[in-house]
Amino acid sequence: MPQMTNERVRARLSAEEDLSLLHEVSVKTAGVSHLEMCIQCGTCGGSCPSAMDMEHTPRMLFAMLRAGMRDDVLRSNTPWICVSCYHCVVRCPQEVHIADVMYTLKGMAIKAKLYKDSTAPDFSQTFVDMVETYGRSFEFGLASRHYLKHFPLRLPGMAPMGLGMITKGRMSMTPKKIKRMDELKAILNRANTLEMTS
Amino acid sequence: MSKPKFAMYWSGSCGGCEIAVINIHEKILDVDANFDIAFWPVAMDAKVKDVEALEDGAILLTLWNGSIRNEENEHMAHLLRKKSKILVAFGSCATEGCIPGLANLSPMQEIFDVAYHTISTDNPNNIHPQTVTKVPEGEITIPALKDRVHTLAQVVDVDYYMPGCPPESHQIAAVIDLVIQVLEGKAQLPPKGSVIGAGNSTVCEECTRKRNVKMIKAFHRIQEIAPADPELCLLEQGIPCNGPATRSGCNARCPAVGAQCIGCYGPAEGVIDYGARLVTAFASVIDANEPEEIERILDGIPDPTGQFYRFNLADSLFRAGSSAFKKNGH
Amino acid sequence: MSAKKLEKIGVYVCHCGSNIAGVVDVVDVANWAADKLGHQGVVIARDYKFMCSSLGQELIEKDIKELGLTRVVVAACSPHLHEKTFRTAAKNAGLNPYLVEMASIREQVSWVHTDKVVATAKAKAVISGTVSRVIENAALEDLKVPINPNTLVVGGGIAGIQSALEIANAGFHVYLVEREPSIGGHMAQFDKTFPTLDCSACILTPRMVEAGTHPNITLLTWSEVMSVTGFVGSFNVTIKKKARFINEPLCTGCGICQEKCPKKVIDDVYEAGLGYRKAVYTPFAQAVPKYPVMDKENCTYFLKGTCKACEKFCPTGAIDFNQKDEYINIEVGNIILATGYDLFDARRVSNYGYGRLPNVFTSLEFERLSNAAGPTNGDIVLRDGKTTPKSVGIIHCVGSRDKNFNNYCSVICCMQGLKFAHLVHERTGATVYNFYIDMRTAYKAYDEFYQRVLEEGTLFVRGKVAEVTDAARNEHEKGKLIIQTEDTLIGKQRRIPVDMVILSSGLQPRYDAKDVGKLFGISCSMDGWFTEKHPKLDPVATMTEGIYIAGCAQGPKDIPSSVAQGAAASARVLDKILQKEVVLEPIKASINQEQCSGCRICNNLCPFNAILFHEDRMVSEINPALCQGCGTCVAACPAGAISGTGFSNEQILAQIDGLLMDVNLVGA
Amino acid sequence: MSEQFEPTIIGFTCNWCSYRAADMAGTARMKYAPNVRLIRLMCSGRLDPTFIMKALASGADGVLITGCHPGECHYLEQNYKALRRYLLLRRVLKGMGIAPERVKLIWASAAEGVKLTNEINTFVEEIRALGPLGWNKKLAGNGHKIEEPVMEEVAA
Amino acid sequence: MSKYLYYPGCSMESSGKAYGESINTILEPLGIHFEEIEDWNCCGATEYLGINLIPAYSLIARNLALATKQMNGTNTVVAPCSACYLNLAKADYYMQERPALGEKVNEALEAGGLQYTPGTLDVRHLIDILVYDVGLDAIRSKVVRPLKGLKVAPYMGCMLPRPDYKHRWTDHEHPTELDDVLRALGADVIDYPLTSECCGGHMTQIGPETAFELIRRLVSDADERGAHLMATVCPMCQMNVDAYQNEMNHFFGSDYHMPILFFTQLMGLAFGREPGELGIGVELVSSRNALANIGVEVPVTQEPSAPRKKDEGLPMPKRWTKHEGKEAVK
Repeated sequence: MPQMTNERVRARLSAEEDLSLLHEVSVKTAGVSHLEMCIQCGTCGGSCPSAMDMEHTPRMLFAMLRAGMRDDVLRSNTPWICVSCYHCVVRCPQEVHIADVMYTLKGMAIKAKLYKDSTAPDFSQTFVDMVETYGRSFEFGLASRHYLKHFPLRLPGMAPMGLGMITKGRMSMTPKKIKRMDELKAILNRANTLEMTS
Repeated sequence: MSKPKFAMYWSGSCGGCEIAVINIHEKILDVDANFDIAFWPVAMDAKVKDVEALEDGAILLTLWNGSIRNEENEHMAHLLRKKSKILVAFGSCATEGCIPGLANLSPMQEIFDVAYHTISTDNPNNIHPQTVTKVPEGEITIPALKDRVHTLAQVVDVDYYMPGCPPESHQIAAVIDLVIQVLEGKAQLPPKGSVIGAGNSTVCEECTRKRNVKMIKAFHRIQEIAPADPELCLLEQGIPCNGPATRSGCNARCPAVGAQCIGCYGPAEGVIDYGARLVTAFASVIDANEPEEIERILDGIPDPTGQFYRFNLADSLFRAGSSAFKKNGH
Repeated sequence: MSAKKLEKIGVYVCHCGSNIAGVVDVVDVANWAADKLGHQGVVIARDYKFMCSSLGQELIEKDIKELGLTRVVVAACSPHLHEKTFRTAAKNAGLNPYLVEMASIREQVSWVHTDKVVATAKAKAVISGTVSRVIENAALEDLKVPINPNTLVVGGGIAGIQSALEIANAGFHVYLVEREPSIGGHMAQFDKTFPTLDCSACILTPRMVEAGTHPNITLLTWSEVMSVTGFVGSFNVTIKKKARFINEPLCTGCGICQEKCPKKVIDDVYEAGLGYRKAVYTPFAQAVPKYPVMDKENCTYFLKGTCKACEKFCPTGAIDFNQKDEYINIEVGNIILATGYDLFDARRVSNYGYGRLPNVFTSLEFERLSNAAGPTNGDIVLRDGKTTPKSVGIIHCVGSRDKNFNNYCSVICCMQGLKFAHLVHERTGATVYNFYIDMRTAYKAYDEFYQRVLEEGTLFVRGKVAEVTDAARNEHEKGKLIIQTEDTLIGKQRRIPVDMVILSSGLQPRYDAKDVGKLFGISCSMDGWFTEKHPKLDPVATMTEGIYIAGCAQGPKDIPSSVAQGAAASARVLDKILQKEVVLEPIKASINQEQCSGCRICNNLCPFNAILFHEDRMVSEINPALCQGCGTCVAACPAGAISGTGFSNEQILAQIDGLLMDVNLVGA
Repeated sequence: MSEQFEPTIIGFTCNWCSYRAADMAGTARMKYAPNVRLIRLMCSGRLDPTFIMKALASGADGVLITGCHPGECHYLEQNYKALRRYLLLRRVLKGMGIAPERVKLIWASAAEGVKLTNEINTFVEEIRALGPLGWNKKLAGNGHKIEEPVMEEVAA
Repeated sequence: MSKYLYYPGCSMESSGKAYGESINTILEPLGIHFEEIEDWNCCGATEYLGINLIPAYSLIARNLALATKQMNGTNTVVAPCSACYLNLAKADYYMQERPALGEKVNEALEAGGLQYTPGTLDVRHLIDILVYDVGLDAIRSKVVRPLKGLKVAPYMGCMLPRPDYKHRWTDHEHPTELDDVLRALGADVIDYPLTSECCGGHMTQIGPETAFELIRRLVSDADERGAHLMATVCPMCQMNVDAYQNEMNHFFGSDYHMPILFFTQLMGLAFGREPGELGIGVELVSSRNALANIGVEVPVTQEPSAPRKKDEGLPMPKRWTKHEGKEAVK
């Protein structure tokens, strides 16, 4: 018998639309999102190089935002599949900052813990941790940690590559660290308390 | 029969006007020949009480030079008005407030401080003048300053206005001739309230510089342009020349020698606010439509208020800057 | 201000039913005016249910006659509604209409405020202002200007041809100026016209011939307007007749010169770059006039000094290499601008690959391709000139509805796309796709055509195409043009391989529209289309009296609308011609020659070139017929030498005083 | 007068855009602050700085100037002249010690009744915040000639 | 010597080492001096932005703030990595477009005693200054070993030409800057429609299937069009196309061998440097055969194999015997 998730139950009981969603996303987005200007032409979905792996095209996502389908939007894999190639951004006839909206949705999804596959969020988080400890990204640590957690099976296949990177001196096994880590930490701490609301 | 009486009085002003009158050379003799000089402190000794003693309207012609800066000026203005048939606001100070009028941009206190307590003043005992001072002999008083500088017409009824800082000597001579001709019944006085001793167009009319349609991309102070084109209209070279809005009559003296007109002859006929004319004229020929660009061009005029109201502030619609009113009311 | 004798003023306060009376205490206002504005000269103040009714008007007329009113103030609605009404009434009663002013106490008071006390007070202030103002009003006479019955039509496209014919048939003379060698415009390039699919040439050519032979039409092709001076009724226009290097009277239009000319040139005007012409050429067979033109830039003789093949073979010796440009001066009373549009340059949308991928065509190219008289005699083939496409994709909104390019809808593209689909289907049987954002098939018989094309099996994909590429991702894409788009109705990205892509390029203003606008003293919208006087109620007139617009110069539109506008514009012109003279509102500026110092501040402030400078007297003067009465120069004159009727300094300053009367009360 | 300061504002409108916008606001029964009293000009280009100074000197607390949007002037480009004069005038006012914010220029097309009413309401609040200017009172009795007709006060 | 502030970016020290090395060889001949931003930190790549806005932009802005301290004579910051370039440029742009963001970021920066006014710096990519500051002629003039006969697919990647806040590039879709540089080096540049397509970015890490498809497209099309190798301007692109090509082949059962080098490596070659100095050879998909076309000998680097410490057998577990159990009982 098919599993009935709580949200789906809730959805049936209350069909209320969350009209504040579009605005919320727009406000949380860097720059001026122009989200409300979308004319649903599909230029974004058509331009997207990774659309084939997306559950929703960006255009659909925007329509869902308008309809206030918060959970469905934040659960969609679309933002995580976005490769930020900005094709949609420059082609959008309404100048919607699509790529940045995707970043916003990722952030919201993480906070709401609504993404299905934790691979991407974790990678981002791992990356952020690295940066917050060293001030620089540390590919080896990143890759190893990440792969161990998410693609243990890929590791053998990856080994020659990783090894190649190392032997060819393209991946150092010791992280670089910036001098004034304290300064950076201070900035990031303050920043975290200032998260965008308006 | 006795000659008609002539008077000239010097109130708040620099005295240049008096010099200008002397500057008419032998013409001054005609004055003496045709008039009995009743009261002219600069030229000859006289007492106010003598004037008070005169019958009302006893003086035919009074040339009033200077602004109304203090109570005494005002008092004398009323007195001479009463005693004179024809009262002429003579020179820029009397007609429009002139340089003294610029004091209207500052609060009283500041005026005093600058006058008595700045480096330019040698005031070892730090004396600060009081209207009333007690001395062993009793109280002595000096006239109190009015809250702001007024023009003559703002305190008494004026018959004629003669602009200029100072009025050009040839214009003074002409006016004197006119009055004498009137005395001899050879001419008519112009209608009351008219401006005499000046043209009724603006300086540009007398200016010989070449003129084209104007499109100003930048304003410069004259020293920044070296040398300015001697043939071409100064304004077209971006030099803020007040000529276009300033009454003619001076033969465009300043532009003729390469300096921009600063507007001492005041507004042209029928103009209500001199500065407004310049604001609108200069702004209209700025060659830009983008606010930022326009502002950039306007930055070329560092002190617009001073530029546009150097002589006319006391007679402008605002009469003064707000700080002049700090004392009275709000 | 000055102590002149009091005017006799009548103040009339309208109730407008309850529209005003409901909020403003009209009775109180009237009494107050009679009482408190007496010192201003108000001798009578009345309130009445409907001032604009005939009874209300009679009331005013009666007072004017009996009380000898010299000024009238009507406190009612907006002057834009009834100023004319009351001024006419005053005129009937023998009072100069311009001595009547209205105080808008409905639009500006009763309708927008609720507090009765406040509203009543404001009404009083407004009336007080109007009374002070009307005292300063001057009696004005309307300006009457005779109309020259000749008309200039600029642009020989279908809109221009239509206008010219309408006026010419009504018996008045028309100068029809066209900068290309032949009239006909874009329509002459088309094969079929939607939605009826009748052959463009078949319906256009007769009109062209009629225009070319009409006794009342002077056709000036290969010509351009250089300067326009004057004003409605009497414009003076200079036209440059570019040298054709053909002696027209001698030329029979036999075409031998073109035949013999050895120089082939890509024709990027008429053939949209898809075909060739000679250096001496008539753009197309049915060209009107029949005379060819020589293209100096490409003619071997002009380039190298030798050849003259045309001259050798011309049977009538009509070739004249020494011909010079000619300047013609004409006098006209009205002008119609029908200068048309340019096609959006599809290369700007580089993701559609036009200019890089050979088999991407523009709509205009396709028109030529499908045209029986075109380079391929109507065979729809790929750029190789032989292969017939098996699949064709038609992309809508190219450069339109796109903030990166033109942010407006080009109107014709949807129907054009359908037309193309039909033609391709009919001539090649190829599979046709239409890619659209929204199908816009408004107007008569348009949607039916959409139905028909659906029926023919054209496939419609709703989605703005993202890109056209030749980068194949798999075997069946190889060697094709792949149209990548989101099919927004299934929410999936699709890659559709086709042989040919047609871009429905949008319409845009002529590259020189802004200059032309300046030349004729009319304005352009942000996008660059000529702006009409009123978007709904006056669509073919402009802000400049005597200048009208028609066709795509005013905005994107299809053939029927262009023709309709052409006719409409000529109707407006005929109406002017038949009036024999125009009445101009006497709201004008004038310069006091005594006071003017010739500083020339005002000289370039007038967009209508109404201000002229007399070098001799060193003063400026205003041509009243050219002056539109904006008052900018009045406000600018540093010497206060310029005054403006209807809105004089005295009137406005007085109005300010009046409006602030209450504020200026002692103790207020 | 109520406790709250009620500013008096003179508004100069363009016959073709903002005056019609005001008409439209009326026809649509939009409500807005009653503090603004409009004067119709043929074009914002007609606006002589003298008018603004006159209004302020004669007791207005603020002046609102409205014209057609840039590029949409009925007379092609005169609103740009208004803009230039406005920008220079503000500088002069500043020099006089008068808050330049007391004069405001806005663009409003004939279709923008809503915009106009909003702008009016905002401006009224801005002026209310600045407080009274009362230049007429400053000058009163100091020889400045303002007509003072004998009449009772009407609430503004 | 024209000076620029330099932001290398993290990969320059690891995966993109060859890029850094080759850049160093071309600076001097082209008269460029790079001054590295002192104590710069990671730009956050595309990861940071997806978590928290303000921290993400603060992280980027720290670099901008630091850079402003060093701008004597220049305000141009050069980044060789497209992702870094975009992030820096983007922060600068959005802090302007959205003042609210600018203020918050600066508030955060203050915590580190830093501050940045958007618009102060001009953020540009390496190839931008090579094409538009140095100029193609200057580059051409330094070529001693033209790359004649080397068929190169110019791969600009996506984050360089887009979103292009300051309209620096010839085109968003088919930018030609890289083509021009390569042509200046004498290479045969093929028409490569995918030049601005994406390499998969971080998807190699989080969604390999997606990434592999993107890499396949790039590689197969380049191969299809007969390219010997691809040239890139971005470490991320190089990493993905190079390091993951095998895995991609494995995934699709394909057998592509499409080397990808940094354009600066090719410049180095053309300028006469030796492969060794340019980090040629450290790519995983060897460019040996490709470069053979222009007679360049690439030093053999040993194929990756597990390094072993000592050459001896590996320890075996003790053989199992019955007694063990008994002993255990004891």
